[in-house]
Amino acid sequence: MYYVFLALAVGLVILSVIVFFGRVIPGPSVFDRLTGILVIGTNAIIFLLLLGAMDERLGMYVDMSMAYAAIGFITLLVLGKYFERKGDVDR
Amino acid sequence: MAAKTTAPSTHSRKRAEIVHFVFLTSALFVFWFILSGKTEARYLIIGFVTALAITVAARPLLILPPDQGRPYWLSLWDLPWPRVALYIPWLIWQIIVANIQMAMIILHPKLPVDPKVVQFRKHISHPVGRLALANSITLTPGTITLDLEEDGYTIHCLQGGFAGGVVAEDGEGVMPAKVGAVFGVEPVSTTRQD
Amino acid sequence: MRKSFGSIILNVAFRHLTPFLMLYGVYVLVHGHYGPGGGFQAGALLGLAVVLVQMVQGTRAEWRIGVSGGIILACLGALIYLAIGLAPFIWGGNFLDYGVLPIAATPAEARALGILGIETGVTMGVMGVIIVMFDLLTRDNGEREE
Amino acid sequence: MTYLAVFFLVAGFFFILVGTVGVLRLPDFFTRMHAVGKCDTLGMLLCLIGLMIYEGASLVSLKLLYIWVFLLMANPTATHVFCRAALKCGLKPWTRMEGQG
Repeated sequence: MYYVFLALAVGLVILSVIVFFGRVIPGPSVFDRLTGILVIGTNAIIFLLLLGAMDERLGMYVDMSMAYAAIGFITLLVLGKYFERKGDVDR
Repeated sequence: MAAKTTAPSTHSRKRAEIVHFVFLTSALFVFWFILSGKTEARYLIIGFVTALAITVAARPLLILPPDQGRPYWLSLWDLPWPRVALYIPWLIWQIIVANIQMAMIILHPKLPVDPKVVQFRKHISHPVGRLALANSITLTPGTITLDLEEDGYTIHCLQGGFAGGVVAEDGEGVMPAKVGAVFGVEPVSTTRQD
Repeated sequence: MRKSFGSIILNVAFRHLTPFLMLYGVYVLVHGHYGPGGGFQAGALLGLAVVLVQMVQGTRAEWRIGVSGGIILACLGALIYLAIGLAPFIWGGNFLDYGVLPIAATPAEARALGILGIETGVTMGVMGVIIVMFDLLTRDNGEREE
Repeated sequence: MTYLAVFFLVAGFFFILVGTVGVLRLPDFFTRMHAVGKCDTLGMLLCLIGLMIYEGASLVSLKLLYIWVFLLMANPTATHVFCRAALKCGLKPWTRMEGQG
């Protein structure tokens, strides 16, 4: 039962990311698109962890998701700084 | 800006430095052990050396800029831990309440949002206290910290009613009062940041 | 990366996150052959930790490496990689054939140490390149390296 | 125990989906950040608790706890940094005008 649920959950994460492109593609300002990185990043962490739970090798996937969380956070900050300096929001 | 707390003497600063050094090294070493999970001597030695090296390298990071008074250690060691431990469950409860409210607004067919920007002032001497207050505001009902200059917080509220959580008509809101009670009372060895 | 960035919130948060990020980078480097990662990921993590410090603090950064320092670091990494890769020739081995190196009792041990050395070179290379890239990317308009 | 883990995971996914729907429906960047900053964070945290319960007491659970603390600190910080950058960029917060739906 747990595995069926995990598979369902992985499907839900993928669905959530796909639905989110409804905001990333039209997003009026560049910051709306950058929220996509934030949300898809967090979803990717959950996705990796669920795959690990299905694979019975959570230990390895936890390492990956930790690296992903750290790199995603810093990349987001760098992008935020870049666009703050540029000052044009309609790209 | 002068420090609110009494400036510690050279002796107590030396002591604070040693305490901080030991604390950060052991915290990093415990983190290494959690990550690695290996008890072989080689990995433990590599972990210890790395923790020591990073503590030495990160030493300047954890001193607040000395241009306003003397340098102080910005260490997690300083936190009033018992009160923080009592604060965290309350915060988690607030986060859950906030999310249920968010879910109700978002799933409401009419989307009843009425955004509004409010400002308030609150002095907290401990920098970690400011971080905690700003992040708590972001995580709890209908409010996001937009900006933080000196003591002035700029808050974006999803609905006008949510502003009551942070700014009240008379005095201060629930959240700043709570965080202020956790961090503000005890004189901690930190000064204001630029 | 002259002007500092972010408010007090970021300035406080990054001070506590950076040491743990660095330690995680070293962990990924050392345990590269047990789990995912290795030199490249470790280099990315360490480099981004330095980038974070430079970005938040601006000119007054404690760990200011900058463009020239990053390039030196990257070249040093490539040098280490080449040196360890070519060292087996002296003892009659092949390129990257660390088993013949007289640095440990058994060839397997020597191989593990050699891989660690190679990975360190890769880490330094990636770290330097990432620092250079982000330093140039977040530079203010018309700013030049002095 | 499995049921408890599944309960937490279901709650987490509910909030993640609510956050996604909110980002699609809300009118401007700042209100969308409300959905992102709150719902996504809580969804992640609940999912991680579910996985921790499933994993039981082990080093992996401690690593998950580390991610938990990291996200609790990093996610609101990232939200704040974004909002501040957008504000500095000149993005005006949307307000409900007279006569608009």
